[in-house]
Amino acid sequence: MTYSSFLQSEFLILWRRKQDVLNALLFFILVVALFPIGVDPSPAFLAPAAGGIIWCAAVLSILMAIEGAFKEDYLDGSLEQLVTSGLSLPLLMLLKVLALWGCVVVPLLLIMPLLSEMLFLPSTVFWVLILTLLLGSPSLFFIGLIGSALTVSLRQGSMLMMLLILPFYFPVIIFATSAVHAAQAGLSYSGSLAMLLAMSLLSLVVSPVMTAIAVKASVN
Amino acid sequence: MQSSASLTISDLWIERGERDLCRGLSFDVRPGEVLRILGGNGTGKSSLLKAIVDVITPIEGTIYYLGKNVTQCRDVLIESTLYIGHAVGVKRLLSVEENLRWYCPDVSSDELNSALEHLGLWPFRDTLVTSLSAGQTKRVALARLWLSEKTLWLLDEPFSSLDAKGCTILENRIQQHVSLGGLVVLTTHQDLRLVSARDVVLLS
Amino acid sequence: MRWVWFHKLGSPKWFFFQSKSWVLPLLGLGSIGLIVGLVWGLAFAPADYQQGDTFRIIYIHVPAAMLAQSCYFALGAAGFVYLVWQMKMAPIFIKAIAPIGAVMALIALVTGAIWGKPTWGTWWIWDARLTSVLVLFFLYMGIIALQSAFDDVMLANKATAVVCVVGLINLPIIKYSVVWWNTLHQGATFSLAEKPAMSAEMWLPLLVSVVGFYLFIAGLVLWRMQSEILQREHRSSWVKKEVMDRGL
Amino acid sequence: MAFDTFPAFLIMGKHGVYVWSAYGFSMLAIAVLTWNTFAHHRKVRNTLMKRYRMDQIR
Repeated sequence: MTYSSFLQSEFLILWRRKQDVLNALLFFILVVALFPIGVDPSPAFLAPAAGGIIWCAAVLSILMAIEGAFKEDYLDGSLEQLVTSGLSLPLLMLLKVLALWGCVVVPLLLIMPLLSEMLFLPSTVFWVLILTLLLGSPSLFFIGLIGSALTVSLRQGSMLMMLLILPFYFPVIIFATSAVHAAQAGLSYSGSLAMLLAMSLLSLVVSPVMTAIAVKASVN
Repeated sequence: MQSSASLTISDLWIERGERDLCRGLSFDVRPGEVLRILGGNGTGKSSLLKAIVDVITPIEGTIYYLGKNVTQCRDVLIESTLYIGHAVGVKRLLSVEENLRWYCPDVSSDELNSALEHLGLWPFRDTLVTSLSAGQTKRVALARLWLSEKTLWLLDEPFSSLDAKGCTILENRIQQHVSLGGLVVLTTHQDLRLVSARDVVLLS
Repeated sequence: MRWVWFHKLGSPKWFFFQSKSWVLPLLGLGSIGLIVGLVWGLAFAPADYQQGDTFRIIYIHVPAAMLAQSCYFALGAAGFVYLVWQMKMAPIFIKAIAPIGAVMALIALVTGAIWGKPTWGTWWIWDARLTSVLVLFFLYMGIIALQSAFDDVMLANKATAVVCVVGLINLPIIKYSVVWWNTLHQGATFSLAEKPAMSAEMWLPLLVSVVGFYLFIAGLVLWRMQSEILQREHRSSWVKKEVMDRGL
Repeated sequence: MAFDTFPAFLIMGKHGVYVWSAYGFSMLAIAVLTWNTFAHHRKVRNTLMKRYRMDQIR
């Protein structure tokens, strides 16, 4: 096994499981649609809340996508093969996150124009929202993958994984939505974006190592 | 392949949950030798293999490979080891050929094709593993034995779900490997017909 | 030579017999401190000129909130020690302290809410302090749930240690983000426990009560660790001797 | 003493309900925690003792 063959097969499998990604997207749109239906469909409510609604829905659907990231590999024994491949496990985990991130976030960004129209998000703020997603979502994936690796050997692990991981998502949601809010109010939002980037970089350093430890513990 | 390779396990102690699986277990495998690990269910045969490749951390014990103590740093050992566990590590959503490319990306197509033909997988090379039978899936995993040039083979129940023909093919391959100076450690309940093996029995 | 204590600390047997005689004194001293501090605060400290007698909740709210945080730092440190040195005592410590931290966070939350009612007019307010304690409470619950989800002890140890370390790294970020979010949303609210220049009559009982809380909790942690050590080491001969000698 | 009479101490200028419920809850929580610690320790010792006795008989 080499790093490139690993990455290639990851992409191939994600491509063959495109239905899962599609489901996550549909779930995302449905959650967003809950707010106008459940709370208030008027632009007066939706426009200021749009950033928050989109982010909360995005976090939930990303969690759904991450939750099963290791399940198949664990059951068919390929996780064991990764551990005994002689390649660096943290690096493999990093590649896995990158592949997953690309396959989930790109479609998410593609339907963003539609959703921002549905929620009356001002077009000037749209690009700020896209930026927050680009800068903030890597850290969601990095942190989430730790939880996914930890609970992979449990039969009912998904609920536990969400309970475990969601608190760590609070800062990302806070900074992302506040950047959108600041942009809407015409204030400077670069500070929040910088924080998002910093969190993504920090989790980039910490998460592969922790995920590797979790994977090694799970396969035994 | 290193023809002078040797693996020595001394005083190994593995624990699983609350139970001791083996304590004070010692054995060695010399080049050209097949070691068969016997023992009833739950005596720790699989765990022993996993402990050698560092998937399980033993409580005590030393592992020597090529005469060097590799207990702390298994890199040398893992580099020349081919491990096929109970779950064989074949991805369901990849085709047979893609699975082998995933594991051994560097082999030429000729080698790949001849291995597939040898194992009777040639007609299925583009089929997704999901739609193969258990025995065929096992064959896909075992195809690695033809494609990679590792010295030490650790095989957990390699004969399970193989038919008689498959067993013969596999035994021949094992025989060929050890005659070139390779090491094989395997767990099985089955009698080996073509290969002469030394037995290590684990007691509960 | 300097690291001998560290290695000894890693030995459950050594720890068990060392800590055995500490439990009762710690619990005793702790409860004395608690009673003195609380009675002093309840009955003898002067009422606050702004909040009146409600402010007496501080003597229980602040120690609990402090402990909830300290326990989390201790968890993170123990997780780190376990991941790096595989020290056997670390997971035992984590197991013992996690529920205590959760209870402390719960006390801080409930007393904070009760304090909020007469002060702000509502039971709950998305105050930075309350929100971050709420997150802390969730983190504790997650760790406890994770720990009890595994049958395999080694796996449970590793998994909780990983979460503790990740949590420790994230805790400052969570706190900072919540404070920042809070000021963004509602401007500077009146915050609990941040009284400008408390008089000595007010903070002395607080000090006593904080010390009392810490001692008492330390005793509890040691006690819980003792049960955990006995359970985990039940196959060794010294545990058998210890249990059989004590009788039922 | 910050209060003149005992009823005043209990009522605390109409804040008594809050103060006493906060203290009550906290004390209850700590008591439960302590009891749980004690009970668990006793349970561990008892189970272990039973197990050792069983082993001796066998």
